[in-house]
Amino acid sequence: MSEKVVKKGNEAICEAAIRAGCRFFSGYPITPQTTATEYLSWRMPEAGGVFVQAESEVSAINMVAGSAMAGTRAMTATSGPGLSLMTETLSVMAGTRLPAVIVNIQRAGAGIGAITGNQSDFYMVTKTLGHGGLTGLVYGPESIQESIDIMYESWDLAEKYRTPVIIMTDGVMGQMMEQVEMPDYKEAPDLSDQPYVAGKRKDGRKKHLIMDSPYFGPMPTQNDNLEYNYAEYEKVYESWEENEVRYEEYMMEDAEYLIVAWGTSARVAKTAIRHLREQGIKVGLFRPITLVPFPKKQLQAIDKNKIKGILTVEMSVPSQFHNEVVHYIDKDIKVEKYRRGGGNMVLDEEIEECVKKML
Amino acid sequence: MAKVEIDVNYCKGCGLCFGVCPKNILKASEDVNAKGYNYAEQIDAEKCTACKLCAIMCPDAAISVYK
Amino acid sequence: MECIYTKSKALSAVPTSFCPGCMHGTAIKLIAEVSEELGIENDLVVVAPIGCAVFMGAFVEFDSFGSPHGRPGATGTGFKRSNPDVPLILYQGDGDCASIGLAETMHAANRGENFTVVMINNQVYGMTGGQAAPTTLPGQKTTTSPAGRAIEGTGYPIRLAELIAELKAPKYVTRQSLHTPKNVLAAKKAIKKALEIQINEGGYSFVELMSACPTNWKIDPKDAPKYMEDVVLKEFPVGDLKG
Amino acid sequence: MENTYLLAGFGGQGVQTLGQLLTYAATDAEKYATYLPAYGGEMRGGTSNCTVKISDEPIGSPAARSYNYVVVMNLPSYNAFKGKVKEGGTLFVNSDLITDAQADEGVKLVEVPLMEMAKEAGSPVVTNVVMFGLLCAYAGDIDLDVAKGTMLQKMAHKEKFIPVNTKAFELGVAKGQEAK
Repeated sequence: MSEKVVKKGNEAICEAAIRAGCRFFSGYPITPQTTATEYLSWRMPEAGGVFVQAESEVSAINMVAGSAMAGTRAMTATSGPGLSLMTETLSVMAGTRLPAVIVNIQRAGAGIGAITGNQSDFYMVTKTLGHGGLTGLVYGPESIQESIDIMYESWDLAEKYRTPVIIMTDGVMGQMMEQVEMPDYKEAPDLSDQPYVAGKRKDGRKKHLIMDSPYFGPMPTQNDNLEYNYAEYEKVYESWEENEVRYEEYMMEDAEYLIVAWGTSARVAKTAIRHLREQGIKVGLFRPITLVPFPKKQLQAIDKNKIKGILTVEMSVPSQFHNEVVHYIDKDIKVEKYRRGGGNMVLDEEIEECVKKML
Repeated sequence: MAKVEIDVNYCKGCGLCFGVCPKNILKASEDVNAKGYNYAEQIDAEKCTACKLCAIMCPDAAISVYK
Repeated sequence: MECIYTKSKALSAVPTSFCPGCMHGTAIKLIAEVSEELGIENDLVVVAPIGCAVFMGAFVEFDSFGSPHGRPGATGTGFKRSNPDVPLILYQGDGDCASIGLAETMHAANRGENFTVVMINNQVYGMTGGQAAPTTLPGQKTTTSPAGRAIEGTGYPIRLAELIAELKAPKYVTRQSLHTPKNVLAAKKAIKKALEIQINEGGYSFVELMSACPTNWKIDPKDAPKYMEDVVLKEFPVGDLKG
Repeated sequence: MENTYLLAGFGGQGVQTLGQLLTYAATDAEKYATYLPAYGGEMRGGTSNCTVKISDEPIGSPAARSYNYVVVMNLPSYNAFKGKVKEGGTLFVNSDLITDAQADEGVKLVEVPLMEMAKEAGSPVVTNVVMFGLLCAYAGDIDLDVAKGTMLQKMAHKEKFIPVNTKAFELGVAKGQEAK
């Protein structure tokens, strides 16, 4: 680990990608993502990789897929409207089981919406990647440092499970600056023998027929094989629930009230919790770090004899994360929500007020 | 001496080879192959000059030419 | 007797699933033959996107990968930039290349990506059952232009090769046809030239191949070549456009 | 101890640079700091503002409802943000552009002839360096020697800029100490 430096969120997560061995980036400028594309336009070639400014997000994600099929650690970054355009290929990548990393620097609302930070792509990314019901690993870091750390290991996970990885930051985290420590450089592995990689064929290797729909297998028909192979995919997803769930419990040991939040909302909630604790109110935070797999068991285990009330905090109107959380919470625990939309941030003072109302 | 060999399993009986044969010695068979196509067959084999035009035209790579 | 012509070893040991008289088979056969002649049959990679082109991977011995409909210009760019030494063919239909993927096609051409596009132009959407394509001829009946393609409202057939030839970056742009043995040989020469450019000096090449879709044209395969000669090639003249 | 700053002005007054300078300097002074810019779709014109937090502890929220220190460098910013000062906090106004400024009850008003001071330092563009020195001296979050070092490292890549920036910083420090 090197010394602390001050970095803008978008630049920091891109630098972490370079250090993780990413050597291909394609993107299309969109606020609040642009500083990521600008940064990698010079940083990627400097690191010996390829940068392409694509003609659209549609192209950008397809270039990433192409590079992944060349055995390269490839990524893109975008924001909501761009992610909408990418969903077709996210579906294809989930079907092909292609490892690649997509950063969604969320902005607010539907359509053009607003260009400031928000958490309103939660459903879109966690429910399924495009059409077809397949999924990928989805992370929701709360700080620039955590987004660096997650980015740094994202391809290791993507390659281990052969899956796209989505990292959900937002306009706040992308544009702000704070102190971070950058990890050392690491080498990407040689992926040329992987079944999803074409070209660089060694003597005697059989051809790779890389398809987004796994028609081949032990079954008599294509449909049966598709079903069979998707069931195999499902086992992989289920293994994530056992092995890859990540979350943080902050000041939860003696907590009587709980805030449940992710990403930027969670870090704001931490300030509120500190202030509330100073006033003698025992509040803690449960923070999902993985959005897929979602920490269902951990939420289900919240003890109704200990916790008097829960407040969910998110930057999305209508609520999304709240609805997901409520689903897993013991029905005897009262769950309230505080959320801001339209690109407005949640504020610690307002969280404090909401918690006090629950007392 | 020349001959063409038509792979009955590959031929779909499209007949694109018929019209390009300068000796007009390719035609559809009476029989059908496993897929139900009246595959192409050569008549008057002795007239074949191994010009390859039929094989070049064949979309299904069903024709081999010998000389 | 000596065998002077047979199936290329770069073709898989299964018959194609294309309809009788479909010239996808011809184009794939030519690509296989050229790969053998250039000694790249173990190196060549093909992109086989949505449309009947998607089947190609199953019928060749090359590595191949799929692409969402219209996106080979982008997937190919990502692949080739990361694997600059691997020869690459984007094997696309006209709906894929000239309609849904027009942006990807034009921008890849404009960047001068170092790969070869082979576009099969049969003037219809084949896989989905013969709907109108941007290449459909004026007055041509399809399942979505039952009264014949009307210029008013649907425009004129897009001559993609001409559009691409207008760009500065492409090194070689040509339109060939697969309707006679002579044209097939010329098409093969064009594919070979395009790959040689890609391998030797580097640069974008575009080979449009006029093909028949007898099933959706509702025409006897045997009659397709004459129709192509008399009608189709009037709208889409063959020949080199650039390079 | 955690201090919050809201810095606002028109584009070109360097408020984003000022916010970043505070963040860099706080880092050099081994404190925690966050900088959060407000951004719009337009590239030029309009007001520009950002939020800075400096703390002895890791920082949760990078934003706040109200701030210890609010700097408004033009009239639209004054109108938009004069009510954003915490009770007991301070409102700094650029008195060259904002006359008759008034602060809410419980808020201290510091009027700074920023443009005049910048000119005195030798360049009209160093208003943000003046303000940087002023805030460092006034708030006491950052050791002044450390702050000066950070400023020179970030702002004076060319030797000829060193005297102007140094003068601007020192004028700001003097004003900050006087206003305390």
